Amino acid sequence: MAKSWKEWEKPLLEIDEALAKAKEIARKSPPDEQAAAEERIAYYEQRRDNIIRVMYSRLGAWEKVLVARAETRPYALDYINALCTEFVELGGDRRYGDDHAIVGGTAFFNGRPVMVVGQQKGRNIQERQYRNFAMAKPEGYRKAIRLFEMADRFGLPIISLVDTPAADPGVESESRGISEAIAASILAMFEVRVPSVAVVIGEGGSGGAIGIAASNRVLMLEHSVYSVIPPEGCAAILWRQPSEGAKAASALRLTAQSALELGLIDQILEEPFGGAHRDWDKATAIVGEGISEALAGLDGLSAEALKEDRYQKFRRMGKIAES
Amino acid sequence: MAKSWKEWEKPLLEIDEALAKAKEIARKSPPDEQAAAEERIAYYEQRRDNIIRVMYSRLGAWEKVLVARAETRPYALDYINALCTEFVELGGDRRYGDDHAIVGGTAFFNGRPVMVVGQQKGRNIQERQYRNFAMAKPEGYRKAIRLFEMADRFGLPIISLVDTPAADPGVESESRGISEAIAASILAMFEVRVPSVAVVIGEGGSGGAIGIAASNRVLMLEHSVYSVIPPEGCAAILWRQPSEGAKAASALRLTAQSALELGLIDQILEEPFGGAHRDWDKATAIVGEGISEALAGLDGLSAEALKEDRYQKFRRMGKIAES
Amino acid sequence: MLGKSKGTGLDGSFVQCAGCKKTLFKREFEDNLYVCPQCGHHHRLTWQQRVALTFDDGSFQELDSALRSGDPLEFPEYREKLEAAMAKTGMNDSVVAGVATIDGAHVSTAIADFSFMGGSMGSVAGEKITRTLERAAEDQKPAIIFCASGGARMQEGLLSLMQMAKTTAAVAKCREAGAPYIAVFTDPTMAGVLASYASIADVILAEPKALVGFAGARVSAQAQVTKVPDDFQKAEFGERSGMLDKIVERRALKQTLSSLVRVLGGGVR
Amino acid sequence: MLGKSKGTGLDGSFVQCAGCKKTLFKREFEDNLYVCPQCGHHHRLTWQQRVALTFDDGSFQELDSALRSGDPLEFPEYREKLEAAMAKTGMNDSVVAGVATIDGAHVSTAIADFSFMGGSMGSVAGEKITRTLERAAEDQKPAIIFCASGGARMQEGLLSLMQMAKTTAAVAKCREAGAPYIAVFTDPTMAGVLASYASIADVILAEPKALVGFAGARVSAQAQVTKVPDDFQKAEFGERSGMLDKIVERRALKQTLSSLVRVLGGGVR
Ligand SMILES: [Zn+2]
Ligand SMILES: [Zn+2]
Repeated sequence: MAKSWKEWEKPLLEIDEALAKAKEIARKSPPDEQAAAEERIAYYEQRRDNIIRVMYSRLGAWEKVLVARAETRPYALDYINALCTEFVELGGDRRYGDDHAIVGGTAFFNGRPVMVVGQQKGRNIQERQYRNFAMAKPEGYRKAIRLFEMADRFGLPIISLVDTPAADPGVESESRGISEAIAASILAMFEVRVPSVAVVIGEGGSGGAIGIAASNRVLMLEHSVYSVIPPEGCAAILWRQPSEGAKAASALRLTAQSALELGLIDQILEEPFGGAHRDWDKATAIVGEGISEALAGLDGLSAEALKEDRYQKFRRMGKIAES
Repeated sequence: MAKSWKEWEKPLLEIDEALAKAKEIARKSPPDEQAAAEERIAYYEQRRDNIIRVMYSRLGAWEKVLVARAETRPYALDYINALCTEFVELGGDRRYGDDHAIVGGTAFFNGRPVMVVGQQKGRNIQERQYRNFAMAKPEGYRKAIRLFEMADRFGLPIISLVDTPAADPGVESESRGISEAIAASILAMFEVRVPSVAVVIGEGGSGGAIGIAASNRVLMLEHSVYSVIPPEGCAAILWRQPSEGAKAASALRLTAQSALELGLIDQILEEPFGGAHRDWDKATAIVGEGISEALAGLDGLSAEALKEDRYQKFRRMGKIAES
Repeated sequence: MLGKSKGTGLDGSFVQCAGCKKTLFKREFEDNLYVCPQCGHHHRLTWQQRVALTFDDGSFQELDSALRSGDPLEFPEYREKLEAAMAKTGMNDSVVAGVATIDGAHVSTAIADFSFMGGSMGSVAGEKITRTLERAAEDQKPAIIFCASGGARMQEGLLSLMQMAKTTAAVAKCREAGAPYIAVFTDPTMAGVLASYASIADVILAEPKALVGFAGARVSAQAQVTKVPDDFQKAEFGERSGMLDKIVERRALKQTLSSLVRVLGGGVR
Repeated sequence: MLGKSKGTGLDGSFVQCAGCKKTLFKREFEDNLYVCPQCGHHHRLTWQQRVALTFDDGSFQELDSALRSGDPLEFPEYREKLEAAMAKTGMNDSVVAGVATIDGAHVSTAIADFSFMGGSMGSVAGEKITRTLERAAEDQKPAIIFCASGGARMQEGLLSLMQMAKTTAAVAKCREAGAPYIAVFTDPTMAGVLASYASIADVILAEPKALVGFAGARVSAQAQVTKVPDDFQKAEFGERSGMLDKIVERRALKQTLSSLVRVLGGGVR
């Protein structure tokens, strides 16, 4: 079982490389060798597609974790930029600071005014630090609350893009009330009188995720994950071995497919062939369509109906036996 | 013109001392000298009352400032303890900290459940530091907001006791948004659907004061002051001399009497003979009665009527000419 | 949990304080509401002890007692752990819900008991908390919830996480209905419980030195090089950080709750 | 204010930047919206310049222009100062109010001009801000307020302080009516203005390096020994502290305001 994304993706990267080389050769080949070059390219492409088919047709829970965390996947701002026009990023919690792990602002989505909030990862070391690995601090959730309330005031649907390993667990976050901030953000999401849609685009990491995901509709990308605890953390507690993450991932049932079976999400958005990271254009379009449809399904509901829909949706969650 | 409270109060303190001595002598005198001793006491008491009458009948604006700041005056908690039962102090802004410059909590006032909020000065160096000289930081106003909102939720009348030189002007307060906190607190006071009464019991220091004083009824103790800027600060700006505080106090018209004339407060609560600081029992009783009457005057008003009353009250404030 | 009975000749008439480790007279310890007379350590209570110390005698009526977990994920060893916890505690899950009176005033209440799987919140605990808050909202009476939990229950996976949303939604219902909600943080109040219904109560009281925090102390310390205060993740730290209203000694808790219930429940809307 | 005209042979065709002190071509400076092309310093604008840069040509209609102060306290030298300010600026007080369109969308607006007694807020400024917000609430259209003020106007004493409450009450009216309110902090936005209607706008934009603070920098520094950051009380400090949404360069301000007006004004309630 692959421990890391790199290890797991290796066969695919190798074929990608071979394919790139074949294309380079084709570019440099004289006209009379073009046919052979093209053939070679076609061969590699077919092999690549076969590999993808094999790898992605039997993704275990742990592989889903790896894919969901892949650094090549589109992040929140990639979706926002692809799907929205006139995005005006709004910042600040009006209390303490501005948290770059959560981005948000107003925009037009399909020409309709909306409020977008998302957890934002970084692609390189500087960005990752700037974004704190998408682990939001209290001020991030308080910014989100402010935007949710603004959306409520002006009748803007709320779109949440969920992608965080967890909320920030540091001492400073604790001292400024990370727990209160998450709880208050969930509360605000239940109190708004506007439609809300959340999409788990990568990692749905426990309290950090639900803090912006208590929405009327919750969608998950096919290879995203959603979990009460990071599998490594679960393994550390249960078996005192963080390395047993794969075992824990499977026990936790953290895949989109399990979440749907358990009745905890509304829909799975199928990713492009080979995953969202292999085709951003398609991935963003798919997410856009998912949000569109979800919003359309909420159109015409009154403020009260939207609130009640949200309440009943989460009210039902849980599996209980009576003795 | 007296520069300080000590200097100004000196004649009175001297007679208080003489009176105390006379009483001590009387206590030790044999029976046959009692009559003479009593006479001496009566003499001093009369002299003291004359002095008080003279001093307090012609209090200028600056003397009002001195009296309002007197360290012997009852402070917010003194009023709360005298007027309320079952006071449960509530703390924390749920954001950053708990500010001891503002105290607040639930209690019964005349047997009626209420929310009380007040600025609290300290009587000695330790207390003054603990209370930050009643100069509230952002977390103080955010605690107040939380209590105002709680009062709103549960239908509790709000009693504010105003006594601050100013909001805390430090770098930390600035960085956590002291301006926002004050503004948001005023906003919250306009949004609540319950009756509210504010009493300026000492110093009503500019933004720091109005932050908890946007109430349906605003009362001032006879010798309290209410000002847009501390007179020393005004003098420093206008005449580059903080020592010209007396001149500025008079120009600023910061007395309760001026505030009433300008239509900015509802009522002046007459202080006991010689000021609130000379008779706490009477002072607290007078304030209690003032609050009682003010609340009674608001009884039966609907939530909307209370909000509108508050809006119209402050809406009218201002003196404008049309050209 | 409770100071352990110390096997002495006086058959259980002594206990050892979990705080200062001193040996105490059991009778004196109980009379002192399970607070060490030496060091003030507030020992954890069973839900029955909490009921006895808080509510009017005989007023507590348990509700929803039949709810039990169904091991929805077939999580390794979960069933065994549940059965062991049931056998040990006589409870069906970590939270007991019901109604009671306090100085005559009716309240809806829930009490978490740490001795059942660390007070963890799965579907059953979440459901009971939700019903407790819904009852308060419906009857417009105050809710009092005693928290004691390590957090969400891992073994029910995402179902447990969703209890955070569900219970928080129920708090929203309470707010809308104007029903006061008072939370009491007892040792420990952590993670998924703290980050949901616990932290957004109208009034939050805490017992002295109760552990109150989001992340395990180890995680927090790893995550940052910041100096960690001595009382980090203690109620005292939470109070200083503005996250709760008041630390109340156990002896004063009933009176404080009683005042709050009568004041917050006595307003005019 | 604006870069000063420099007396050269080219009769006023050069100005000096108030930031870097460099000499600039007046034409280039104006074309650059009074932002120094060398150092980026955003010079203060008169209200007329602000109107020209923000609203659709000819769409601004001034309202409430007849309001003027009556010197209610007979404050020393106030009348003289007012008259001097009127003569200098041609304004009746520090705020100009009206209605306008931005990319065709109707807004209620007020613009403070620092050149009139430091943009200070007395009864007249407070009244105009209040009416601006009331108009927005009544017509359910967005309000845009450009702030530029040293704070409350001392010379009207407690009346000025009460403008803080009055204007804040008007913000409450806007919120209730669902009318968006956008504030723009320009240099400087201070004290009684910052601590009332300015800080509680739905969206707050700021011009780069605008002074934004509660207390005079001297007071703040005296009050504490804390190290003062280099950009203390600058818009950048405010942004980092979470007190405003976005610092926007003047060249992008109209477009940003236009987007916000259309988004916030275009929701469905
Ligand atoms: Zn002990
Ligand atoms: Zn320059």
